[in-house]
Amino acid sequence: MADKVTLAKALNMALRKVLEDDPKTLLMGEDIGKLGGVFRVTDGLQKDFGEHRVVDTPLAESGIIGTAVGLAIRGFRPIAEIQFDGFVYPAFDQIVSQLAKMRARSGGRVPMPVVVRIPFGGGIGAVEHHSESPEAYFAHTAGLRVVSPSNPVDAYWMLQQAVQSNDPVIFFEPKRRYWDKAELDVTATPGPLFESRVVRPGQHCTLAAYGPMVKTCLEAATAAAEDGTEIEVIDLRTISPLDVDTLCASVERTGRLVVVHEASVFLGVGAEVAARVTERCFYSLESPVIRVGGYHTPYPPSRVEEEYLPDLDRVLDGVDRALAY
Amino acid sequence: MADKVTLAKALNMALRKVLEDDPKTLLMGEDIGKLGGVFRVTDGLQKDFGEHRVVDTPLAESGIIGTAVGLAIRGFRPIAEIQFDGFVYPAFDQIVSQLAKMRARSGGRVPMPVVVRIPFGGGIGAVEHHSESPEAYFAHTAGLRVVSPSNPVDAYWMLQQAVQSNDPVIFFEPKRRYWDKAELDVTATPGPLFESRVVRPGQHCTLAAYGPMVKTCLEAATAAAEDGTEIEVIDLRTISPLDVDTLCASVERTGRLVVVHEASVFLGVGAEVAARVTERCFYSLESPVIRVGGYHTPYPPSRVEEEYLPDLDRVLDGVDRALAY
Amino acid sequence: MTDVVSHVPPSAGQELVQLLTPEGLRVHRDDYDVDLSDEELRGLYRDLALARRLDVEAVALQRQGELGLWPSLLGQEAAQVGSGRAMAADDYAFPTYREHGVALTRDVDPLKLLAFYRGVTNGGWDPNEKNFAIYTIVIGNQCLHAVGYAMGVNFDHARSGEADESQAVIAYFGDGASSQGDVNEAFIWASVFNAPVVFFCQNNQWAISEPLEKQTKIPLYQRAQGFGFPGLRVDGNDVLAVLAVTKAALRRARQGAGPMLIEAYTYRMGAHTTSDDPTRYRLASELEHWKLKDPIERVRSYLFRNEKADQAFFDAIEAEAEQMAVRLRAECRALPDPDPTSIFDHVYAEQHALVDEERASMAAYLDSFVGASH
Amino acid sequence: MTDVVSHVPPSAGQELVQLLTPEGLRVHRDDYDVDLSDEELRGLYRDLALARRLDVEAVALQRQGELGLWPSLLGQEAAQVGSGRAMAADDYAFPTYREHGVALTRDVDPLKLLAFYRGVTNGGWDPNEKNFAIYTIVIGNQCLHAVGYAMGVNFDHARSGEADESQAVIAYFGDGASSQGDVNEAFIWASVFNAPVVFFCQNNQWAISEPLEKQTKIPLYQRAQGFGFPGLRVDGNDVLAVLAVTKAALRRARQGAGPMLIEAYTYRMGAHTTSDDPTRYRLASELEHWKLKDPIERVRSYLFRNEKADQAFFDAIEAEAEQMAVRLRAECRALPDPDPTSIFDHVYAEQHALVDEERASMAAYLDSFVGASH
Ligand SMILES: Cc1ncc(C[n+]2csc(CCOP(=O)(O)OP(=O)(O)O)c2C)c(N)n1
Ligand SMILES: Cc1ncc(C[n+]2csc(CCOP(=O)(O)OP(=O)(O)O)c2C)c(N)n1
Ligand SMILES: [Mg+2]
Ligand SMILES: [Mg+2]
Repeated sequence: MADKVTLAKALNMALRKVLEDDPKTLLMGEDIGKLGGVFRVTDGLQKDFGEHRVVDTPLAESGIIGTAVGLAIRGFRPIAEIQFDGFVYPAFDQIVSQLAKMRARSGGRVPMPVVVRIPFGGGIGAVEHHSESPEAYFAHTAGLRVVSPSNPVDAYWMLQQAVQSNDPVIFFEPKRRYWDKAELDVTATPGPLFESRVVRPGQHCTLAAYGPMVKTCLEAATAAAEDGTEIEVIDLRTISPLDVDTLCASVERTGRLVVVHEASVFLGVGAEVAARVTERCFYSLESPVIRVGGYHTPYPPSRVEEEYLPDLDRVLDGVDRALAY
Repeated sequence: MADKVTLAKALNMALRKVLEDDPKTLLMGEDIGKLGGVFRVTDGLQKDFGEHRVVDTPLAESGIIGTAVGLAIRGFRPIAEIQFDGFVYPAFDQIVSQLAKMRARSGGRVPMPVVVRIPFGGGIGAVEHHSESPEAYFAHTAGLRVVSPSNPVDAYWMLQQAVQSNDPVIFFEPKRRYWDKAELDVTATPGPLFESRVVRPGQHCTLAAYGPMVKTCLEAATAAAEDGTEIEVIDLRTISPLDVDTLCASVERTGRLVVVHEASVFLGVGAEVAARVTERCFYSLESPVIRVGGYHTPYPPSRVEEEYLPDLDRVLDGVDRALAY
Repeated sequence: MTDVVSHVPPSAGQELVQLLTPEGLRVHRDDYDVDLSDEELRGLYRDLALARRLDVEAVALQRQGELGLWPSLLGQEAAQVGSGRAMAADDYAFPTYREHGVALTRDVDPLKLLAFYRGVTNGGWDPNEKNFAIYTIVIGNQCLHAVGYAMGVNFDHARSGEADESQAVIAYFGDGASSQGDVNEAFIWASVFNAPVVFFCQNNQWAISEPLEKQTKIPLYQRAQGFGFPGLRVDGNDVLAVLAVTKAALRRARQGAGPMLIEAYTYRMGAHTTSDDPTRYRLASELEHWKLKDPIERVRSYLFRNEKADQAFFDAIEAEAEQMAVRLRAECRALPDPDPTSIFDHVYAEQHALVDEERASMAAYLDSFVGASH
Repeated sequence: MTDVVSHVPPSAGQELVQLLTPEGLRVHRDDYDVDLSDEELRGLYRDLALARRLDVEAVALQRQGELGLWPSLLGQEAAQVGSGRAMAADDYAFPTYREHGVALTRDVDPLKLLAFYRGVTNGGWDPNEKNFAIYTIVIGNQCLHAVGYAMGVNFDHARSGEADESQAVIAYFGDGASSQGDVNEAFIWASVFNAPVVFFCQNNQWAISEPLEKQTKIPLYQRAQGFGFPGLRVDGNDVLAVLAVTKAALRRARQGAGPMLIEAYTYRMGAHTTSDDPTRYRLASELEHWKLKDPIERVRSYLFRNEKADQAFFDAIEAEAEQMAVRLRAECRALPDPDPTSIFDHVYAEQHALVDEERASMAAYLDSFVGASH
């Protein structure tokens, strides 16, 4: 019988598993030891694996990624935690110039099996810099892979798969879904990491999202179904590379695509989805790809974040706009 | 009579002008003093304006932008130079978290009239990290404005306008065009900074580019004209905000759009152009927006950069693909 | 630039500068001291008490759901009030997110601090009115801003030819922050540009769950040695000592002698923020130890024992603090949520096509609901 | 972790460690010294001469258009050879972009260095074969890699329970780099994790056009004091002194005593790179002054005067260097440009849909020309 676990707990179980299975893995980050991370994702791991496998680091994100690169050169498989989305930027140089490029620069001789875990997105009433959605920066960067699970089961498997990948993976954890629960069967066999998944079939319009917005989209689809609109929901799961095949297969059936994320629409991941799907499925599209997302503003103060974030109504508004064509 | 000046010289003249006109302006960066910058854009300025107006800084990009923010809080209008595109990343945090957000965070009380000059792009046979096109990172960041001149005349006016703007402007200088010459009439009246410009009219297809690729596109249009294809070329000039009106007006005439840049296509500026124009001009487009750009790889070693960079042939190939619909 | 170099700390030293013991005994020193009237001393006590009362109220408001978060300053009142009161009116402070006590000394209405942590604004006050920058959450960023501002002071002098005493700047940061690249770059820039800036590190022994030894193997004030300017450790729970050393450091900076690092040795007596649970990572006994060094209690003892204040004074302060709390509670609860379209208002100083378009689209979307409910 | 703490530098000091004067006179010291056979001494001379000859050849190749760029090591041969030869076989070096002399000591074929600057590869050699990382252009990045690697050495020990002498790591960087956040973070991490890493700073007095005083007001080796580990200045033009202090620092690191900073005081006798024009920013007299301290000439004098080498030896080395140059010239010219589609080969370790698609599209596009020219 599968137990119900939260997304945070599923990640914790995945980390425990990789620490057990591969002595070359190690966790590093701020407050991940005794505290177990501010979201408790690493709860209990330092106690069980020691300070050399679960490493509380100085307060310096460039240091975290820079030393992870050095550890990877030595053959380790570091799993770095960035405490919040808004604090990854001090590490941007090491990520873009080194982590992403090292393998190519070295002619394939030095792989970078590093996972960078980043709790991301808003909706938890946090203070500024704690609700950002910086995934587009990383998706635009060649050499990185970018994924985001939307639910506890994916969280469990995708994190392990990310650790097993020999490429650097930026792993975006939907922080406002950390407490969502689902049954987790740890004996199951997961599908491939870099594939999107149709999580609800439908014929009138495709709705694509990742991470925290998948749940919102599923709720929107449920609501729309009451009005007779059958929405197909795709959980992208992988942001870079994009699984364009799954998207196009759906769009060829539905003729319409709405893509949703919390990040600003302008040059957000939805821009690439729209451009690429439109190029591939030009004659299948009965409406332009509609993008629903954050606005071109810094993430707003939390008392107004609900208006900033796409919610069920805004998603359905997007669907309506697509269907209006 | 207007003199012929290089793009680098036009920038130098613009900097001299703003230093003369406004005592609150100052230049800061690595090697911008006696050396005049590695591209000589600041040549002679320290000699004439002194070490307090043209400031050679320690070798630390986060320091450059962080102190520029502090200077702006005090009422200065700093013009920071980042020596090469690939060295802006250490400053990414200060740019994204502070420079871009300070005005909004302070409720409009603290404007950030800072210009960040960045020579960008490839084609000069440089060693790694010296040929990057990071503009999409900044264009995705709310609070910043992003522009790029393509020729000496625009360089002269746009830089002055950027300095006059009360918003932070990331000013991308097309380094491989630094030595291009044009007649510059310093008594002319420039158009608005945040408008794109049709630089060659045509009716069969629109070709949009900015910075270094404008020249390539103009050459492509000339070549295409010989075969009877009339290409309309738009110099975007402004990347954020995009001048969607100018783009759409053209696309409504031509029905086709090809967008060109050196940066990776995946989530490059072309993605936003494609998504937005398609949404706005869905019924006018006879083909999907075609994107021609860099590949999803780190910028390659210089001996193979010509194959990486869009050139006349690849641009025309893109036009052909658009016309094939 | 002036060549007057005043009072360089003699020690840069091994010891903790202290002027008031935990027991409230006054110690006199040759190098750093203060000479305050009784009224000034009582003023400091009032500052400390108000800071603590504000903090207690804010924690309560957070518990009641009125604030999203609150980082308590409990235990750090002396470090903040002492340094804040050391500033001249036109000195400029660059705080972290915990400098509520400094904010009070800069005459920032504490309601503005509550507004920030309530989530109705990301700023709240006018930095250039109070010479107190908005709070900085991203660890270390503000240290470079402080240096830039201080460089600007020098540049303005260079332009005007003035060389008189003028403005100085304080950069606040924590023990954890000392590990950030930005903070160390700030040290370099300050030194190279001889910027009139005082780096004021509140070493409260913890960076969330990480104790000091995760950031440094040697006392933090010694970091300054590596950058060529003096560093000094002060008893951060002693408001007089903090006031004395910060005044000296600011004066020194104003006179053109460049930056200095002050490590205020103190203790975070509460949780990191209201979201934190310190029982997971530190022993209660540590707190008990530090309670004996309480920054307010020692001032009270000193004032009382030396008959510089009587019970009526303390009662009056308590009443005033209570009044402030009552006002803040009411006003905080009444703070309206921002208008949704206000998020577009200050992104840019000048017209911006995309922002205009998005503002209009949000407005139309919100209007559609208003219509629907008719 | 072992608790053996060997040989901490006594001075961390004011003076420059020197074992061979510019005139070629041998100085003996109690704290740092070397005891080398004549053959070993001649070996060092050979290293120095080959490094310089390589450099001369590379500059010439750049002038002839065979290389895109070349950062000359002229003047820094002793700093590089001395530190490179101090390493044990399984020590690991993290270079900047100028460490050609170190590369030679790590047995990296200099052709690979030329290949990098010719622009046919962004790497060139196998870092883990030579224990010599690929060149790092982004100033300072490699210092954190070095520390991470060195932390890994400790972690491996912790796992295996071993505490014997083992690997140490060298991080190379320049005087300009000392201002980067990454370098200072590296100091912090190395200290906190007691990482077996030696920070080797070649202070060649210039960062492109900026003289040392734009980066620091105090001698760079003193930076270490702020981070709690020893720092020391060595005559960077004295290969024996560099060898001695680097060996000691590496030994110390291997024995578990943690990091150390070595400032090799030297001079960039050439331009920053072949793109640079130093006449714009520095006086020729400065170069003349440093010519008197040439790192190779003093070894030659010493060997010759003390009859440790005769003219035949020097002639043989010159011939060998010339041979190397001839080979390099020919092989460099013959280096083929990479196949265009090779740019896709190593971006990812595993299959990647977009890269596959783009590779195919480039191949088809290139093929269309092949077709066209038929
Ligand atoms: C760049 C960055 N990384 C991480 C965080 C998360 N964070 C907030 S406070 C804090 C600890 C700060 O410790 P310290 O500097 O000692 O200040 P204190 O909170 O003790 O006042 C951390 C890690 C942050 N705000 N910014
Ligand atoms: C992050 C970054 N900023 C700027 C540059 C451009 N740049 C290349 S070398 C150099 C000077 C480096 O000086 P130093 O560290 O003293 O090393 P040296 O070149 O003297 O060996 C600069 C500014 C760079 N490569 N990386
Ligand atoms: Mg602290
Ligand atoms: Mg140098």
